[in-house]
This record gives sequence, structure tokens and C-alpha cells, in this order.
Amino acid sequence: MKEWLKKHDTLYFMLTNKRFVGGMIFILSMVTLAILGPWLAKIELRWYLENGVKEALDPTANIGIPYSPPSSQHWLGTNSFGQDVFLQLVYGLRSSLLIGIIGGGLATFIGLVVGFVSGYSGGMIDELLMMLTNIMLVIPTMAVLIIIAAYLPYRGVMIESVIIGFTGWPWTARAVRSETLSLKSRGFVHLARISAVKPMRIIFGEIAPNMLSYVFMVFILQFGGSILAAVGLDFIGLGPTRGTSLGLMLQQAVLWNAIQLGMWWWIIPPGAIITALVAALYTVNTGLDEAFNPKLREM
Amino acid sequence: MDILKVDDLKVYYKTLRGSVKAIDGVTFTIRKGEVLGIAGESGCGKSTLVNFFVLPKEPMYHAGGSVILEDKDITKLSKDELRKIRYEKISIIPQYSMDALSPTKKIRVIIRDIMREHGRHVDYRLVEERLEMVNLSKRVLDMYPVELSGGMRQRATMVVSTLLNPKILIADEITSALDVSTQKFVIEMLMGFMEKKIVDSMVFITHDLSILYQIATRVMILYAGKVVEIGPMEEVIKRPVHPYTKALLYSLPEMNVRFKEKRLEGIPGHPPHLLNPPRGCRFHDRCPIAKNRCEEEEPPMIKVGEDHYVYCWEVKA
Amino acid sequence: MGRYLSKKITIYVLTFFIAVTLDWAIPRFMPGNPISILVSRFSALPNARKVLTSYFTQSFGLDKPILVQYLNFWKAFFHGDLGISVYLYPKPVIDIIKESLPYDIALLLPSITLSWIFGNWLGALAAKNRILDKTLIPVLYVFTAMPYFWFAIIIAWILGVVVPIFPISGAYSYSMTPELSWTFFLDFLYHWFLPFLTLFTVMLGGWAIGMRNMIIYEIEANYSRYLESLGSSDKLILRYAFRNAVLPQVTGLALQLGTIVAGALTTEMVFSYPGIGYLLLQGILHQDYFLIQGCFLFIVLSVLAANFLVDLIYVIIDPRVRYSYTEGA
Amino acid sequence: MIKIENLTKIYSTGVVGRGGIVAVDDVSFEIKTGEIVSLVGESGSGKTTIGKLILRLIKPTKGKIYFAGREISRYKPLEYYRNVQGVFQDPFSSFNPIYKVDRIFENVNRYLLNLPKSEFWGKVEESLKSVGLNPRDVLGKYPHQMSGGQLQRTLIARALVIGAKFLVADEIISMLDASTRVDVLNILGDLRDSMGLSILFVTHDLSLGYYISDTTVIMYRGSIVEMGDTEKVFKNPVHPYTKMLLESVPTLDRKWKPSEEIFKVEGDVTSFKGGCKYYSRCPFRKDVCREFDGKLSEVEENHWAACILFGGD
Repeated sequence: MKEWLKKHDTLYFMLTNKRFVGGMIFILSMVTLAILGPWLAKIELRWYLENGVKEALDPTANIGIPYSPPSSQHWLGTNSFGQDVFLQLVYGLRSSLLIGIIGGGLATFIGLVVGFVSGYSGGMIDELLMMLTNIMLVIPTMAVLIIIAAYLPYRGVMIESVIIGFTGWPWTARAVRSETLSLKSRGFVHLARISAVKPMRIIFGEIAPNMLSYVFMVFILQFGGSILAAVGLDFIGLGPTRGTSLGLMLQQAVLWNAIQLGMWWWIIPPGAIITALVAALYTVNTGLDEAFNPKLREM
Repeated sequence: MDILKVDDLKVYYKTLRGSVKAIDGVTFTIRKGEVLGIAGESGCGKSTLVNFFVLPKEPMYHAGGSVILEDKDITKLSKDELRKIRYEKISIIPQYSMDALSPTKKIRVIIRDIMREHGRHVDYRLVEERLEMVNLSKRVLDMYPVELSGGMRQRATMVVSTLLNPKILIADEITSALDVSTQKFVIEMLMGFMEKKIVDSMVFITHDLSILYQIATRVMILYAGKVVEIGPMEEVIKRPVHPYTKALLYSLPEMNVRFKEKRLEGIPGHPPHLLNPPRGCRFHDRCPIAKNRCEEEEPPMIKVGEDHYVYCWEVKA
Repeated sequence: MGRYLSKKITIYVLTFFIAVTLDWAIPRFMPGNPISILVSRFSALPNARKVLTSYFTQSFGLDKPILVQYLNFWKAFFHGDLGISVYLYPKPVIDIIKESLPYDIALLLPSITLSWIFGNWLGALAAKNRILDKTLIPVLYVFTAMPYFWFAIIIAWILGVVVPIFPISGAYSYSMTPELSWTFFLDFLYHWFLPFLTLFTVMLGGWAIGMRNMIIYEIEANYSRYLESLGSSDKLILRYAFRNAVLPQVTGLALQLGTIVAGALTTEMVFSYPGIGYLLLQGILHQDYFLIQGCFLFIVLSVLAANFLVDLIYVIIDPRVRYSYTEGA
Repeated sequence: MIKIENLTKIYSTGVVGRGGIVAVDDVSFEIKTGEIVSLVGESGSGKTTIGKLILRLIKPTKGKIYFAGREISRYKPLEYYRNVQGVFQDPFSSFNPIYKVDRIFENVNRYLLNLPKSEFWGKVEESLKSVGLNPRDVLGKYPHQMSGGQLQRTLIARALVIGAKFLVADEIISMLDASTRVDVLNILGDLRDSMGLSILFVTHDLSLGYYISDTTVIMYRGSIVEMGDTEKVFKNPVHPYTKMLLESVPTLDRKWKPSEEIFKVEGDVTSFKGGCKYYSRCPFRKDVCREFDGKLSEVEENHWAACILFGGD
């Protein structure tokens, strides 16, 4: 009875947790903005569309007058080339979210698999996998990303997500391993073993479901981490070779002296949207932590 | 002489679905020079009682009754006043005494810091003397808790807890995680503290009646947040009166019974949930002699012998 | 303790080995033969081209078996030969890196240590003070969520353009040459301040939040409950909690170093601060692959070294590690 | 039924191959059909490790275990676990908190039995009834909705459904309340008597062992110090360790005698190779004990002890 109440308490605490709900609302509105962006841009750039400027919805097209501050025609102004900042922003947001999902998802997935296998099997496999994990942990992943990206002649959002995913998993693996270790010594795992349940089914049928809330939190952190890693890479100049992204926007802003020229509309929005998005993800994570962990609940 | 008087104490827990009445109207006293044993099964309210004395924290709250220590009702004291009483008057050896000491501080430092909190300086001669009482060398002082075994840490904690010669020492389930041989040493050390008058009185909390029998002068048996029987240890064990006490004693495999010769029986049923405890006697649905009245009205306190009281409708004085 | 260190050293040696191998392998195994692309790119520098072509053949040794190429790479590495920069031709990469080293140390050492100390202090305060927790922590969350370089841009714009108090480019004024004098030092500090402030602020948030969470966890620990049961003040409990909470923060420092360095790279780019980050940017902009590889190696090596240092410190401050490895249990 | 021969388990610590903790040290004994053997010892005695070794949850370092005359590693898991089953100490951790109690039975049928559904669940209900549970109180419930005693009974019922002939019961009642403990013990006794189930009853509580078991094996730091017929071991203890344990058991019919000073020396004072492991704590120790090989010798019929001073020849 007590435990049953607790189960529903978690849901209750989740939905009454201001951090969780607030963060979630913001993230969902960002997702909506990314999805509806081009449609909004149609309203914004109606003048160009009506006048037959076909490339008006291409974020790399130089359609407007360079250096224009925000106006009704260009909601967030134009940059030094006359590209529309708002248009770039919504497309950049799209790629950021995509990278977050793919990169974060991949990192979470690899981390989970390595952590489960390492923690459950123990012995030599565990030693080797943990060695690998520790090595990956001490190598500065950004440096690896840089060197890989630098030699790739063509880079798309996909490739970027994949290399971020492949370098971001170690801490997840370590955390999942220690969680698995503690679950592994529980009676129900022993009981499954003496029911002749196969190891893979024990991992995914008995151990993994107990970590669902934890995995969800890990994914959220990886999501935010991937977005940050990607904008960093873009900013260095190793982002997607085609299209636009939030990091790329900022790189160009710095290269073309937007700071010195005081073009705040080119500088502030891309960074602010990343910051807000990542902060919202962190906030959701703390909210979840409070909901899942009774010790942190505020009565 | 009574050191502490608890009268109709009620301690509840706030939850989303109402109050859990973990201690619901408990009356007893602690006398000078005695070891009061408090026994009961899980959920009877033992740990609530302990925590109410040493660490009253949300969501626990005081829902009624008084606790008089030296003419002062400690339920009415401010946080700071309470802080002074702890350790000096009421001290505890906690259930987790094997890891009660911070792992990254030397034991000497821990002792110094806690004493300083109460405005005292450490008399290391005394500390060494006490360490010797529990079979620890003075070298322990300059060690980190991680360097000691679990048993040594527990004994170091025993020394720390009693340095200020508290009036009342609460020993909270300190033997339940121990092996039989170690249980005995620990209890002998506690008795040493009593003999040397380091502590005036002791409250020994456990679920194990046979251990309690080795140390306690009086015993109080709790069931579902209420006292069912209280009296001299020897008498309660030899002549239990309350049906719960009787059933409990009968269910204990002692070293004189074998399954093949005599079959013991447990108590059927479960303790009630304390969010909505039943009316009347809380034991009535498991009680072999319960009558209708037991379901309706709270049982009265009946004196059944010298200093021996029972809360039951079906018992004659 | 010896075992703890030997285990750690094994990891570091392996990591170092892998990093150098990666550095060697990536240009060779990437799709599209970057070496031919490389050489063709430098047709713009006619006098450099000949030298480069011979240099590539020599150092990459493409005609030789792959194992020999690999061994030669190591040999060159141990002789401090990281190739020649194209962008600053004909300067050896190792010399360029050496020149930027002091700037990196001047920027990173104080910003990392100060933000760590101050962040942990703030976090501990927030853990016990409800008001601070409600007001400060959200702000710190925003700090950690910021990309370093964006905050650098904002700071540069506000304190360099809107209210032009600080310079926003370079490590010293154009009119100066590096020398040991007060005027230069002050000028240096003046240029140093904004990059420092950026790194300090963004890192601060992470440490403070980490410490706050750790303390809240430690305050629930048995030893805290024991102290409280014996009537200790919140102050003492907090002090004990802090002592234990600091340990994971030290480990955190080791784990975060890579991210911090990456953040520092982009910050230097914004301020055109002549550290490794700025070099790297130049390398990337000018397709100077030797420079990029050199920077990579240098970054990896310094992170490894710093990590090792943190591990050493950890042994000193955590009696548990010291004990469990000396007793050989 | 189960025969253990020179069983040794060393847990390696840290880096492969270096150092290790000897949990079980050259232990041999036998559990006959229809017998309850209690394996008694303090923490660190290796009793739980033996249970795990029998259940094949860990592999022995040396020595062999036989079930029905065949070495256990030669059985296929399916075959083995249809015969040998276990119940563990913590009832709440034995159940996956996110699944209904039914899960443990479903796993049994899916992996071990493969019976038609109706037949299987019929058997489950029958087994639950035989351990004194109402199937309606168990099936469809979550583990946290049940008491520890109910859960342990459910686990015993699980072993019955499987049709196990041997049960490892590892401290199965140490976490239960006093008032329900004896019921679970009684179930074990009843199953032995009615079905001839053999049980290894692992416990640290001597009084429980005395109540239920036919044979008692007493372990100290990985080795057997005394074993034999329960009545004989308890009434006529030989090894000083057994005596000390029996002295220390708290009971309601006598108060403890004060410990002798020597008993207060706690644990591993000096551990040296060879010699009696109990040497450092033994009040009767003599120099010859340092040469003692720790072998059991017969004291009387069905009663062995490993003591050079008091044991048989």
C-alpha cells in the first residue's frame, strides 16, 4: 500500500514540480518553433515571396539589405550579408534540436550498452570496457572532435551528431555500470538466474526497466551536452559545411565584427536560444530528480 | 526517581494522504539507574520515538502530549534549547553506529568538534580511559574511521556518545546487525557504562526480546503506536499478561524447542496501517480473545502486578 | 597507494598512446586523401610548395610500409618534431605552441582554480540558505547552460562596445612588445580581464550547482544525522558535509578539464587571445593541418598531465583511497 | 542429495590475479534426501558463499559439488534449476519492484517448465495454498503490497511449483518480524516431512537452526569447525568456538554469564598460514594448535569437530 502510493506520488510530484513543468513547457515551445519556423518565416518574409524572390526561404540567401536592425520585414534584422537572422535562427534551432536528439540519443545508447554489459558481466570484459571508458574520459573529447571534423571534407548535421554521440558516452557508461552493479546483487536478479533466464533478458527485462527514470535523466543531460558540443564545434568553424546552425551564425558574427559594429540582433538571439534551451533541459532534470528522489521533495 | 516523564505523547507524520499516527498516546517514565527496554516489531513506533527525542524533523510532528525532563517540557523548547539538551542530557548510540562518524575526519577531531559545540574542552585522559573500557587503544584517536573495522567504529561511537555523561542514553537497535558473540560484548560494555555511573539511565530499543532480557530492568512493549504492556523485565517474560506479549513470546524459537517435538506458532494477520488505525484496541483483529468491546473502545490501563501494567479489556486487575 | 597510482598511470600511458596514434591515423585514414588535398591547397604559396611536398613525403613516408610510417611518427614526436606550420611558414609548430603557452597558463590556471574555490563556497552557502538557493542557483544554472564563447561575445559587446571600458582583442596593445615591465604587465592584465571573467563565470555555475547538490546529499548521510542528534549546530554539520562533498568535486575537476579546455579555446577565439585556442582557429581557417595536429597533441597532453595532478591531490585528501590501497585489502 | 567436496572459493580483489579473500576454505559435507542441514556461522564465515556456489551463482575456485551423484557444472541450467532452487535473505529485493508478483511464476513457466497456461497456474495456486497463502492475496499484487513473510512464502511456493528437490534457504527469515518467523520455519519443516524436500538452511541464528534442522554445520572463517547431528552438536559441543557461540546466544531462560577477558579479543588478531584459525581467540589455545591442520575428526557417531585439544582422535 505504502509503495503503491509512492508510485503515484512520483507522478504527482512530477506534475506539481514547477521546475519540471516550466522547463518542459519551454522545451516544447522551442520544438514547436523549430517545426513551425518556416511557416512563421513565410509571414515574416511575405514581402519577398510576393515579389517573387524565390530563395526567400533559403537561410543562406542574401535577400535583404545588409546591416538592417530588426524591423517588421526582418523580425531579427539582417546580418552583414543581408541574410535574414530570424530565418537562420529557426533553421539553426532545427539542427540544434536534431543534434541534441541524435547525438544525445546515441551517447545515451552507447553508454547504456557499455555500462550494462560491463556491470553485468564483470571480470575481464568489465576490466577492458572500463579501461576504454576511463581512457575516453580523460581524452578531451572536444579535441578529438576537432581533429576528426578538421579532416572531414564534407560535414552534415548527421555526421556531426554521430561523432558527438560517439565521444560523449563515457560518463554515462560509468554511471550505468555502477547502477547495474548495485542492481545485479539484488535478489530478483539471482532469482531470475536460478529460473534459467538468459543474461540478455536479465539485463533488459529485469535490470534496465528499474533504471528507466534514471536513463531518462541521463538522456536529458546528454541532449543538452550534445547541443553545447555542437555549437562549440560550429563556432570553431568545423560545423556543417552546408546550411546553417546556431554556432555557425555566431562564428560569422564574430568573424564579421558584429561585436564592434554593435549588431546585437545578430549576436544575442542565437546564443540566448541555446542557453535557454540547455538551461530548460537542466531544469527539467533537477525537477525530475526532485520528483524521483523523495529526500529532495519539498513538503 | 523519574528522570523523564512521557505523558500521552503523540507523534505523527505528515503525508499527502493525511497523518500517519506512528506514536499515538504513549505514556511511560524513565527512572534513574534503570535500563528501560522498548520492544516491538517493525512499524510499532520504536524508531519514531527515538527520532522524536533526538532528531525531530519534517515530516514528523508533535501532535500532543508532553515529555518532561527535569521539570521542563521538552516538546515546548526552541530549537536552540533542544540542541543544548541533546548530548548533555539525552544522548544516543544510533542504529547506524557503524557509520556514524564522518569518514574524512580523524576521530580525535570529531571528538574535539562535538565537544566544542557544547562549550567543552576535551579531556584526553578521560577519552583514553573510556576507549580502554570498550577495548580500543588510544591509537584509534589518530585514525580515520575507514581504518577501523565496523565493530571498532561502533565502539568508538559508543565512547563519543557518552563522553558528557548523559542522564539518558538511547541505544537504538545497536545489536541487530551484530553476530551473536559481538552482541554480547557490546551489551557488556553498555552495562559497564551503567555500573560506572557514566550514564544514569538507558533506553534500549530492539525487536529481540531475548537480548532485551539480558540487559533491561523494565520493558515496554509497543504495538502499532501504542503501549500494550509495561512492567519489570523478569515478570513480563515469565508472566506475560497481554495476548500480544504472550503470542510474541510463544512464537520465539528458543534453544529448548525443536520442530519435531513441539510446534511453535506465529501470530496470524498483520499490524494495521497507521494512516487509518482501527478503532478500539489496535490488536483486536489478531487477538485470540478479542470481544466486541475491543473493536469499539480503546482498552484501559490495568494494573496486573507491582509496577506491571497492561492495556487490555480482557484482563483482570 | 602504489597500486592506485599504478592503475592510474596505466590508464594515462594508454590514453597518451591512443591519442598520438589517433593524431597519426586520422589524416591517413580519412576519406578523400587529405594529403593530396593538402598539397594542392598550397599551390598558392609557390616557394612553400616544394618544401612541403618533400616534407610530406618525408614525414608521412607514404611510400613506406604503414608500420614504418607509424614508428617514424613516434620518432619525430619524441624529437619534438610536430611538423612545420604552413600559416606561419617556415616556423616549426612546436615553437609556435611554446610561444602561446604562457598565455594559456595565465588564463586557465587562475580561472579554473578561482572558479572552483569560489563556486564550491557559493554552492555550500546555497545548500543551507533557502533564499540564496532560490535566487542564486537559477542564475548559476543559466551560467552553466551558456556556451563559453557566447558569453564571451556578450561580455565583449557590453564591456567593450556599449560601455567601452575593456579592450576586446589580443593579449596586449598593438603598440607594445612583450617585456618584463610594469607598463606591459598592467596592459597585459587589462587585456586579460575579460577572457578571464568569461571563463570564471561560466565555470562558476557548474561548481556551485555540483557542490550544492553534493552537500544536500551529504547532509542526509548518517554522520550528519549523528552530529545533529548530539546537538551540533548547523554550522558544524555543514563543515563536515563540505569536507566530504569536496571529494567528488575534485574528481569532477579532473573529468571537466576537457570541457573546460574546449570552452577556453572558443573564448580565446572570441578575444583573439594568442593561446592555443586562437592558434587552433588560425590552423583551421588556413587549413594548416600540422598546426591543428600539434594543437591537438598539446591539448591532450596537458589535460592528461593536469588530470594526473588532480589524481595525486585526491590521494592526499581522501583517507579512504589512501587506506584501501595501502592495506591491499 | 548434495555432496560438497573440498570446496574452496577465493574472491579476487581488484586487479586480476593479485590477492584475494578466502571465503570458503576446503569444505566438505553432505546433505541427504529429506534432511534439513543448518549452516551456522557469523558474518564472514562463508556460509552464504556456499549457498551461492550450490545455486551456481558463482563458480568455485577449487573443489566440486555433486547433485544426485553428478557434478553440478555438468548439468544444463534448465535441468539443474528444475531440481535445485533457492530463497534469499531479503524478501523485498527478491522481487522486481516494477512487476507484479506473478512475474516470478511467469519466468518459471517460460524458462523452466513450459506447461500449458491453465495447468501451470493451477499448480501455482495449489502451491500457494500449501504454504498457507490465499492465491488471491498474491497473484495480481505488487511486491510492496505484501508483507515480508508473505513474500518469502511465495518464494517457497515458487520452488514447489518447479518441483525442486533441493532448496537453499539463505537467511530467509532474518528480515522477518518475530511473530511471523516461526511460520516460515514451520513450512520448511512440513515440506521436508511431507515431500522429502532437502534443505540447506543458512543462518546466523543458532536457535532457529536448533528448532528446525536435523544436522548442523558450524563454520568459522571459511572452514567447518564442528558438525553433526543437531541434538549432539547443541547438547555436547566440542569446539571452543561452538561453545562460545552457544554461550553467547541470548535466551529467555537464562542470563548471560560474564565473558572471560580472553573472549573480548576480537577477530583477526594475527592470521598465520596453517594452524587453527580460531587460535587467536581461543581461551584454551596451546602451542600445538599452531600446527593443527584443521581437519575434522569424529567425536562420537555423527558428530565431528576440528579441534586438536577437544576433538576426537
